[in-house]
Amino acid sequence: MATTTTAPAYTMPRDHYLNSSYGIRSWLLTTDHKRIAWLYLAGVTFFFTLGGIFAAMIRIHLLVPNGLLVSPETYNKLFTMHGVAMIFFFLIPSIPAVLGNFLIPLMIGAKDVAFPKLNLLSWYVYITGGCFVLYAFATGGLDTGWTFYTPLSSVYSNSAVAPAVIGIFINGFSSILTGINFAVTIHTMRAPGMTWFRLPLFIWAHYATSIIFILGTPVIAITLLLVALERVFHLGFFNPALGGDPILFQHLFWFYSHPAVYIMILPAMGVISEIIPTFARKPIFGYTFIAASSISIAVIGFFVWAHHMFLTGESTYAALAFSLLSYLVAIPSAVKVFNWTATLYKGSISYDTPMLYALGFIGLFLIGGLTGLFLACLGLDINIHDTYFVIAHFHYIMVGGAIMGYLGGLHFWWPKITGKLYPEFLARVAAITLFVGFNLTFGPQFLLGLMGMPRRYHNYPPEFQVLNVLSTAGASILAIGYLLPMVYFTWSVRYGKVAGPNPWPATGLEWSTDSPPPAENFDVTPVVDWEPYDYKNRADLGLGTSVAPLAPAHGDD
Amino acid sequence: MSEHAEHVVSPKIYLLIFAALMVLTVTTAWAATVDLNAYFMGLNIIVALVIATCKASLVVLFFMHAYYSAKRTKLIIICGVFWLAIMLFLTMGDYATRSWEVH
Amino acid sequence: MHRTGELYGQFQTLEQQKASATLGMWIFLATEILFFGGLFLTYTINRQAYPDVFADASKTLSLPLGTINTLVLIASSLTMAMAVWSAEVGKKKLIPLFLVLTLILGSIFLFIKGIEYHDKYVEHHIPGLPFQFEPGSSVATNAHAELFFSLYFGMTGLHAMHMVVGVGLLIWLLRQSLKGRFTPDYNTPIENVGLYWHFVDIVWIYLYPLLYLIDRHK
Amino acid sequence: MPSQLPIYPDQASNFAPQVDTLMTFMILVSAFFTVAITAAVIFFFFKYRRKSENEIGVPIHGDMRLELTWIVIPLILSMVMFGWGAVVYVDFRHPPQDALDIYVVGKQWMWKIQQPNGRREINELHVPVGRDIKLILASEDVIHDFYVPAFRVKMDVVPGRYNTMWFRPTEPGRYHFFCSQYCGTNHAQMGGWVTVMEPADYAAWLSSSMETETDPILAGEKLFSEKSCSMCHLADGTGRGPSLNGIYNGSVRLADGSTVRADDAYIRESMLLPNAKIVAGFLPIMPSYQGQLTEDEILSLTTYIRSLQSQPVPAKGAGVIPAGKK
Repeated sequence: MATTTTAPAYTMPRDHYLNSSYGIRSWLLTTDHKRIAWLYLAGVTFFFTLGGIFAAMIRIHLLVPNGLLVSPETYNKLFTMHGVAMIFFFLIPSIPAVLGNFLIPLMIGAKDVAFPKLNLLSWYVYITGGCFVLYAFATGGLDTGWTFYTPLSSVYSNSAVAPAVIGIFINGFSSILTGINFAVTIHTMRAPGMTWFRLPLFIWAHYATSIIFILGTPVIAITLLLVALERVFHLGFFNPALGGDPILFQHLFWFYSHPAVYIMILPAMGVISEIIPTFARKPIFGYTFIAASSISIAVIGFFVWAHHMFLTGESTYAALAFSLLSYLVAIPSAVKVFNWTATLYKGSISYDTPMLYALGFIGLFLIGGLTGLFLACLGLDINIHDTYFVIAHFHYIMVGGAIMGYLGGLHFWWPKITGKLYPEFLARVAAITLFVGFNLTFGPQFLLGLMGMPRRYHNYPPEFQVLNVLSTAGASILAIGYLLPMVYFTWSVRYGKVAGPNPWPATGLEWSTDSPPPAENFDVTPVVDWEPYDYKNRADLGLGTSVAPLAPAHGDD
Repeated sequence: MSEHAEHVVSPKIYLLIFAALMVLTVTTAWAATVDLNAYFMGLNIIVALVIATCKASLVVLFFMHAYYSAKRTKLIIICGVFWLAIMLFLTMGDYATRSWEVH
Repeated sequence: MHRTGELYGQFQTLEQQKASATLGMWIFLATEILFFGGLFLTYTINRQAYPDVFADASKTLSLPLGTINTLVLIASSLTMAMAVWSAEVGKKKLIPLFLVLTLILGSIFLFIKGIEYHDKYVEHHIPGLPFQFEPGSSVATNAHAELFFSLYFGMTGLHAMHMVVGVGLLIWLLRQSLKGRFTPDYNTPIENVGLYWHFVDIVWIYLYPLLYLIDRHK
Repeated sequence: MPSQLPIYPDQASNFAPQVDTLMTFMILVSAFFTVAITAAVIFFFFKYRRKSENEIGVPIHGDMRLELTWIVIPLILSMVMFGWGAVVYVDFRHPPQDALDIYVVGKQWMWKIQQPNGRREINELHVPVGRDIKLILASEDVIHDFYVPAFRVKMDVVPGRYNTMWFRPTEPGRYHFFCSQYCGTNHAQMGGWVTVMEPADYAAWLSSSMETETDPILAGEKLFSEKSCSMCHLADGTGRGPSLNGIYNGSVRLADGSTVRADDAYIRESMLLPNAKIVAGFLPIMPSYQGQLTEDEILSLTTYIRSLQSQPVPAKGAGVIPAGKK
């Protein structure tokens, strides 16, 4: 692989945000968005590891039809806690709160987010919510499923539901505050010349994500609060025995929790939209379409929630409407995939690790997205709803999509965040391992679903065993794929080669400052006079001078 | 930014709005004691909500200065209300159309 | 955003700082709409299911107290708006006066709310405690009435909590204004607390007819 | 353990071929796009690999015609998917009128099933081949879901209401059914077998000796007096409530002038929320039995009321609109 042969020897900048002050207080009381990103990185890595351990136990348990490891109660707790840890405390904050926090001010040329103290407060709120949930896990666990369907959660479950839902309620405010902060920052903090249509697509994606944070999260917060009240005071909002309506709970729950899927995938799409033009060294194909598709996903995403409820007994008319609307939200996602693919055309493509993740993302997201069409299809949903098909589908979106995006982004910006390079060969190995392991784990689950294996089963009829064993085998490969980056990232902080300000090189503003950036981000306020992802007119990148472009800059051949 | 110079609303307008709000409050309390449902089923609640919306609009537009605010502010208000409407009406749509089913 | 009108490090200009604070407040209020929205939806679906019991239960609320509270809260919105106006035109002495008036009206509202809650307690209309809607009412009617009161306490309770937060903010503003911190150039805190206070007022404007005024004619 | 991995399980209902054909269509469309895009990505990946350190790509910014193409074509395809799926679903949600009604009550963690003649079974469902079967689903506690993979159909079983589903078995045999909505600790054990029988075998099985359980008609009759229903709903129509003779599945005129069919859902609602639909000529005086009847008891009462279907309808004070009257 013939990249990076004669990199000039860089030295670390003298002053940067990591050495601007020392001591635990300087981290826990920091208002620097870059350090807060590290705090979040610690938090989400913890919950990812926790959720990963639960997942590993689930897969080992399912090796044999009668279950290998644990009792039914424990199994139910494992998948519930896996879901809660992964969704509310890893996936939702992962890209926005880590990469978004670090990058949004840098990308738009600001010194910080609009409300730095609020930003720190968000982290503490997140940790507080996390503590409640960990308390629930430790004292009695949680066995309601991450969906908290009533009246199971509000009446029948014997586990620690109340602290868990209160933890998620609290955590919601972290999302809300982050959303407000990002939206305001993107509106008011842009550097001179950074017009809306010069914004990196990562910013557009986060703007769209903020819309969901702001307008969706409050609903789940109040809903879970009602569940807690119902459970503690024996009220009847969602309990049919007291006149309440369990389907109303599902409406309220999915009003947020379906758009929440877009909270997970939109930022990942933003990451991919940065990586692909950088490693193809050309402007992204159809910038406005990708930007607009982010916004339309965020908006249309709010009109589709009841496709989770086709078989609850909602009215046929509602089911028809929600199915139709669900198909509409697929279009902007398709537009993105086509545009990314088209961007590769006549590019100058390198095989660096972030690019491997990006291409892996396209493949996995494609499968995840297309199988979403199966589930939105009313006639198929009556068969595959609540089977392993659903499990496979959303893991393709959330693990194949969101986590590939998250890891791709971490690899892409790691040199900016730490100033160091990770070992490239190892990183490529990890990327490929992840891709293979992922497909082995979740590919068989599609077949399990088609064969009729329902989800959340701690044991199963013997005809499902072969595929379950295959899936568990894949999971062990997947686990190696996750452990590798944890190891070499940690190693690289200390021993990695110094990266220099712009190792790839990339065109974004964040690459025009030092790596790691100074505490104030930029020594002088940057003025933007170039279009996004423009390699041709960027003499400062030192590219393309010796090699003439292959063809005139025109669009349609 | 489209944030233009601040518009100071005079106390006279405030007093006027306040008076209107008082009148509307008394009106809605009185309207509830009249059987409007006799004319049209559900008219009572419709009248109550229309009056409430008038009052809320007055507060938003004048007390909260939305009338004089930047487009961006108006957009946020519209979004908030619109999203609430999505939630209310799509959910109520499910409930309302259940009785249309032919079994 | 506190102490003085100084420029914070992350901003380039005071205008940018003010625009950010205002925008942030409005977006926060948008989240609040959806926050209360979940309760309004729960209310709507349940009222649709049990219209008669909801009407009967609503009639046990005190119409005079509810109406007086509505008027009190609207009056407090007026005084709040006047406090903002005083800051905008630089009448430094008037700011604390109007803030105190707002504070008093807000406290009256909470006091009356407390009386109402106490009445409900006496009548055994508090869900979760031993609940009896009317002597001899059937199990189902009791349950549906309890639903109404769960929503009543949920909605007015959440609203009252917002009021309490508002009162706290007013006290803080009052201290700042007594120190003469607010000028025509720097009054974002008053303005933003004002926005919050008016929003809480609007929530009540809807709660009042939905909870107190169900079919009063019957 | 079977040696082969079938993608589809047995097809044993009218819906199975429909669902599978639709599934095959979806798989083909998806496979086409997956292969096409993956091939394009891999091809570009190698064709346009970076040739020299300083090389940059050709700055192509976009193309309106292409964008419109890949908006419009997926839109058309997805509308086809929607329409096709909708046809199957609407059919599934509307059981045929003359279907065989079987009651299914889910409770943590078992299924109680009652055949049309009152015969009861647990975690077993016997049905005749070739006949439309309508399941009336109720839950005693949490949400369950009745799922028969070989029939390709499922429906949630939601407490506090009846849901219905239907199918027409096409192949005799024994097939798994599962609970597919997570319902607590032993969710995975909450399954059983559907036995599809030849109609003659089914009829013979149905009339074979009842299991030890009490006859639901008798149980319903007992409840009918225990819960004081019989105090008002006098058979001769002279009570404070309408006579229930012949009311089951008959038309009922309501106080507001409309008519409804007294199906299971209506009878259930009349017990739980009696004031929702008042029979014309009667006062809204019946107390609600919500929270005082289990699904099992509601079912027994319904079965009893159903057994009154053939009883003589009094001329006055009947719930049902007597035959011949409009």
